[in-house]
Amino acid sequence: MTRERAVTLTRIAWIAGFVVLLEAVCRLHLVNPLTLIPPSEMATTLWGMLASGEIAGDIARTFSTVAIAVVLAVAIGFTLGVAIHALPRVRQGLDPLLASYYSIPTFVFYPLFVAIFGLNSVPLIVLGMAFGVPAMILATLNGLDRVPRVLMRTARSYRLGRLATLAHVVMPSALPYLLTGVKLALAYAFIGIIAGEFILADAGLGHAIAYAYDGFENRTMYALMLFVLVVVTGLNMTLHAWEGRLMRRRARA
Amino acid sequence: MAVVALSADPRGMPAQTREVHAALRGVTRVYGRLAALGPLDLDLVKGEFFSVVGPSGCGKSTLLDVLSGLGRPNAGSVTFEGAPVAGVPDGVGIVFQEDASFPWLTVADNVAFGLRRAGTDPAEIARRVDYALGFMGLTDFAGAYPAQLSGGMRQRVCIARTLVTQPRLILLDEPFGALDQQTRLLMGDELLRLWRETGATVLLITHALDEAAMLSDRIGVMSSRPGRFIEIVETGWPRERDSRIVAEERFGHVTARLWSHLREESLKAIGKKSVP
Amino acid sequence: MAVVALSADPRGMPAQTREVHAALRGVTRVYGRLAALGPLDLDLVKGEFFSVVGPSGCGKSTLLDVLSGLGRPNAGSVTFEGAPVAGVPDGVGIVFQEDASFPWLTVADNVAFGLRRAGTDPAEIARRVDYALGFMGLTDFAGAYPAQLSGGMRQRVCIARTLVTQPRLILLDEPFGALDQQTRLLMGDELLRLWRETGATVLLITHALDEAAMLSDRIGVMSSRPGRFIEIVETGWPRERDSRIVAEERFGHVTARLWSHLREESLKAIGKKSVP
Amino acid sequence: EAPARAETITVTHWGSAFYGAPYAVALEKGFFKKRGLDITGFLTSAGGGTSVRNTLAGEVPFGEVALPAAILAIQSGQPIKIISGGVESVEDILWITQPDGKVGSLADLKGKKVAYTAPGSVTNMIILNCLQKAGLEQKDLQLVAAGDLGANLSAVLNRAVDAAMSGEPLWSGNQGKVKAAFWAKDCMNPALTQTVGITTAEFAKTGGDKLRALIEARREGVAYIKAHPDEAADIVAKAYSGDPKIFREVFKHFVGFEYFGDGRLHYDNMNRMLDGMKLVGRLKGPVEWGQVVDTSFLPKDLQASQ
Amino acid sequence: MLGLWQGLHAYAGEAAIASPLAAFRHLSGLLASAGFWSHAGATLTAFAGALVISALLGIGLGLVLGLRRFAGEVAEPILAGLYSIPKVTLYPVILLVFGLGLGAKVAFGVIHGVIPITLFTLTAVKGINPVLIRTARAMRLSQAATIRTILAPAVLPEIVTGLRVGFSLTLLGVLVGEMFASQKGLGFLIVNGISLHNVKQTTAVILMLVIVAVAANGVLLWLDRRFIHRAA
Ligand SMILES: Nc1ncnc2c1ncn2[C@@H]1O[C@H](COP(=O)(O)OP(=O)(O)OP(=O)(O)O)[C@@H](O)[C@H]1O
Ligand SMILES: Nc1ncnc2c1ncn2[C@@H]1O[C@H](COP(=O)(O)OP(=O)(O)OP(=O)(O)O)[C@@H](O)[C@H]1O
Ligand SMILES: [Mg+2]
Ligand SMILES: [Mg+2]
Repeated sequence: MTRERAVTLTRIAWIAGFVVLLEAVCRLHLVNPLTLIPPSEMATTLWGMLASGEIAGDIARTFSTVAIAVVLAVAIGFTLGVAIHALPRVRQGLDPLLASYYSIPTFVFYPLFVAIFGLNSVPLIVLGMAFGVPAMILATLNGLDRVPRVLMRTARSYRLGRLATLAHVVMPSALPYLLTGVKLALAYAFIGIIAGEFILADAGLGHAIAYAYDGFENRTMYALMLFVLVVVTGLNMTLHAWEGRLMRRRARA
Repeated sequence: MAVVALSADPRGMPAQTREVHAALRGVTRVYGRLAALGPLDLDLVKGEFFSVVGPSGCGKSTLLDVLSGLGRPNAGSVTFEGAPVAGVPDGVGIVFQEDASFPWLTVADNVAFGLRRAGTDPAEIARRVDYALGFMGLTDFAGAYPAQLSGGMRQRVCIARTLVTQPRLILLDEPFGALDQQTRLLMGDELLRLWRETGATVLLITHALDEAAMLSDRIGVMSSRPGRFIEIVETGWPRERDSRIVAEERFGHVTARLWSHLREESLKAIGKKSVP
Repeated sequence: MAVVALSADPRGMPAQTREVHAALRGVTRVYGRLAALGPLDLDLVKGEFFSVVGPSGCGKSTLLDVLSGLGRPNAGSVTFEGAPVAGVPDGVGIVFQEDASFPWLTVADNVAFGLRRAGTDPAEIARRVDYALGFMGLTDFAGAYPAQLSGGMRQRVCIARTLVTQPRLILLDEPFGALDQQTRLLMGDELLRLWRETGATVLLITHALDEAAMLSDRIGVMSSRPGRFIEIVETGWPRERDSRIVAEERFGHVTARLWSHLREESLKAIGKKSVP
Repeated sequence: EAPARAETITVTHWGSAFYGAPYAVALEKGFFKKRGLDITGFLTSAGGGTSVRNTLAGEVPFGEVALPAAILAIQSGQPIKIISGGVESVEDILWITQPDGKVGSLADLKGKKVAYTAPGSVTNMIILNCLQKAGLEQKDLQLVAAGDLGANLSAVLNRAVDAAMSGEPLWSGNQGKVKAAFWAKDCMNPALTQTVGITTAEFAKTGGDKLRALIEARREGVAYIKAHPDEAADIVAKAYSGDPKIFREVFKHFVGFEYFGDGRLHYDNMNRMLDGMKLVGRLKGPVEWGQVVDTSFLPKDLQASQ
Repeated sequence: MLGLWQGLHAYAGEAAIASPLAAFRHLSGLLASAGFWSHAGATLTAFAGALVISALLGIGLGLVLGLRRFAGEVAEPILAGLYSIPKVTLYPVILLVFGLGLGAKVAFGVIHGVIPITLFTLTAVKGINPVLIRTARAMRLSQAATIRTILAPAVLPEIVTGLRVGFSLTLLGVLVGEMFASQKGLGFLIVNGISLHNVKQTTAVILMLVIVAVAANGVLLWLDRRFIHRAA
């Protein structure tokens, strides 16, 4: 426990140190204030923007898109993962594809998505799912692979049916791995959707950043970047902590 | 149920006339081109404590698979309480060699698992789980997760989980494999107590000759693969017994007898002709 | 090197006058606030086969740690061939309880590892490795990777890897833990043969009483944590012996004696007062 | 003059729009080289702000960038100056629809779904002008930002919208697949300064000769396009990996409406852009041209611009 | 796969995605043109640099953080957090630090690729079987020898896995970098294809990238299976 606290405190100290360093570098004009502004200024600008509600619409837009993309990515990825797991041959063929998938800049398919889904927020959602689905598939496969054989045999020794086995043995056993998939799907949804908004959209946080960037409104831009950073890291840390707790509960001594 | 009268014969029936609880007849099991088991006959007598020893890879777990209905024989028949076995029959409980506790459930929830799945009345579940935890010395750990327990305690959780369903035939595949010999002997004492109290039939697979010698009414010694019974040793222990028996002379005789049978078979199994 | 004349005393010296090869004096080891070992004295006589038995968690591995120089005692002194131990001394070989084979090397390369590191002449390496593989029944697997072997075979690889360096003191921490009892007894035969041929001093940690009884000149029985020697049992076996000894009556006496010492200690260790 | 080392300048939308055509011609015809410039390539990007930033970070801080981006950068305090004019017309911009599309003219816009590139962009300004002209309010129709020209075209081809913005060379290359709905010039005076040459205040002090040479080389390129539109089209087609046939078509139009300015600053055209920026809400404050521009690098005959 | 693609083409039309045949044909045309190879070369240069830097930095950092458990525990969630940042938003900062051109492209590749490689290495070192380290001590190996003969081969499988993911993400990063600011490179060809609505060009370039990425992954997977003997 004390060690855990020491780790957390050190981590906070490092982050704080970095922020202070950044602040100092900016305040001492070691970098051009037109390119980088001090963190404190980012924070106050952000506070002002949040208080005035001027970015509430963008926040709502991005978060709802992300939420839909994550839910869909997790559901689709899990279903596909379960299906692929049942078909080892398909899986062998897909193995190198799944791993190289990440090198494809998916947003180049935007015109394709528009053609298929129309000019609305669906292409953006698809963009958000593009990396999340394979991540979830891989996580599901990983989780299913690691359901100990003896637990499956235990299920049979209790005469459980297929669904009962899935619900009471397979799912709980694979949960920590599934959670890793959810975490990745969330991160990728943010990455994909904000990148998509950055390049293509007319609303949302990504667009707001791009708009500020294009208009040389550095304070706004950095404030928004800070906001995204804090939110994404916060969500990520929360899931990380939850995952850690699950894993620790299960780690064999 | 079949009642047969036989002297100790290749099917492994005891000398007196007793009720047959489960039976294998001409059972073989083949994995691809590998003959893993049999042909083999066995009659388990109702209420007896039967152990199986044999060299590694000789087909002991395969025997348990077939007997429990987890696997099917390639030839021969398996019956439990007179009915042919297909799938794990009601009344059969299995404890596996590997740790099979569910890491996401507390000890109490683990033990209650089978009863909940079967839709037993909650009050009845609580009663039985309490009893099983007490019996296995786990009461203080009811709320703990398996990861917080030692390997031996987790194995006790699995045993308790099987016992609460009150199986009439208990199959144990090297349940104490993770324990050191001394703890294993002590756990054997618990198992004996349980066997006496429930009157269940027990089939125990083990690689520890002293464990088999101390616990069993009869011990089936298997040949190297494909496994068959070379001999069935009767110990003649009283129903009331415990690990203190290892200090006795006749205990030494039983283990020596088992070892003399197994030495050659084990040498075959590890791929050596004989120790110079 | 110290030569002492003592009857069997708390330091565990044999009745006759012999050369002390390694010695612990007043050794204790503490982990945080947990007293794991000692205070404890031990004299290992040159060329003897000494086994340590004791309940789980009593500090056996800690003893090996301290004796080998992998860990330092919190108090007391450790000497090997008359010199104080700091770090693993030259001439000491260790086999761990866990599988420590290198999965990225073939069996032959695993066995040759220590010699290559020491810069031994390649022809000499080839000769010694060949011999060690043959000795351990691994010749047919020289080109295989550990992943292709069973747990027991991997453990044999580790033993061979330690042996080829021709240590004068061999420390083994439950090296046969992964094996079933029968294979373990057979591996014990190999170990005895090796011990006879090399004249090395052997310290074997084991949880199997019959293994200790069969292999050793002397057996140290440890108390539950913090571990000390309750008694040192002398077997009086001839130097020429093998696993067939288990069929003999005096073997039963030795195990019974060990068990009577350990039953209470083991009960303490698993947290029960006594079996009802 | 001593030959300079190999250098890169910034030209916005190189390869996808024609702001770069005079530079491509100047490079091919050796107009840079003969002024001692060893220009080897053109750094490009698709965004206004990105182009300005690229210019600031480039080895030779000269760029032909979108005028609004230049103004926004200056207003936020970036140390840059506008030193020359660039493309002076939006006559090539139009809205397209499917061959059987329901938008035949401005009047048909009501209730339709209409695409443009991005909020705050030139096309945003134009479409708002068009709405004013048609007497419509924003709520009378659905305006969507679809991204760049390619995305606009595919939105029409895929029937995701009723009309979308287009321009060269997509318009000339896709005639038949789409038809014109209405043109920018139907809604407003198309004489509008789209791009300007910029440099940093620092380089303005030290790199005057180079800047003058760059502007002159571009001017010569523009003149060459006017004189030999077909050859120029071929050169640009090669540089852009485009279809020469289509490019010749395009260049014929461009010559027709004086697409490329010769470098002089047209304050009327620039002011119209300011009005547009105001219309889309992008202008932060009034602009004093005097503080923003530096005409000293223009050839003498162009310095007295309108 | 091809069937799916043809189906998409049939459904979405020429304006959205080229047919497989057209894409392959266009790709072979591209491969035959000299201009294409200068683009491919530009990407390759930046990618090679980025991959080498990502690998060295990632493996080095991963080793250090894995060996220093405390530092590793401090850093791991920070790295995971950084990994999940939408990195396009960092473009202005990258430009500030690295200037234009190759530097920025490489930097963009590195910020995409280095973290997964670090995390895989870190996890591998942290998860190394402690008895192997004890064996090294029992054999009196020096620290350098321990790292060279025990640690490195033990963590190799995970490092290869990390490199596979790092390979893909580094490539993505370089391409994204090229899309923002460049005159050359496959990323430029893609944006150019998009903005000129040259669907064939876009599809062909992406096709080539997919082929290269899948092939590279296949090779790494094969190496992995062929030469790395994991514990069963
Ligand atoms: N599913 C399987 N597919 C193929 N071969 C198998 C399978 N299960 C077991 N075998 C083989 O059948 C033989 C008997 O296996 P089994 O597990 O029954 O032996 P065992 O006596 O239980 O061994 P141990 O004492 O090591 O547990 C072994 O050679 C084993 O490798
Ligand atoms: N590195 C360590 N840090 C803290 N406690 C330790 C450490 N190593 C061992 N212990 C504790 O010291 C005690 C003795 O451990 P040790 O491993 O020596 O026992 P052992 O007799 O070898 O047990 P086993 O028979 O289970 O191998 C145990 O309670 C153990 O939990
Ligand atoms: Mg088995
Ligand atoms: Mg130990």
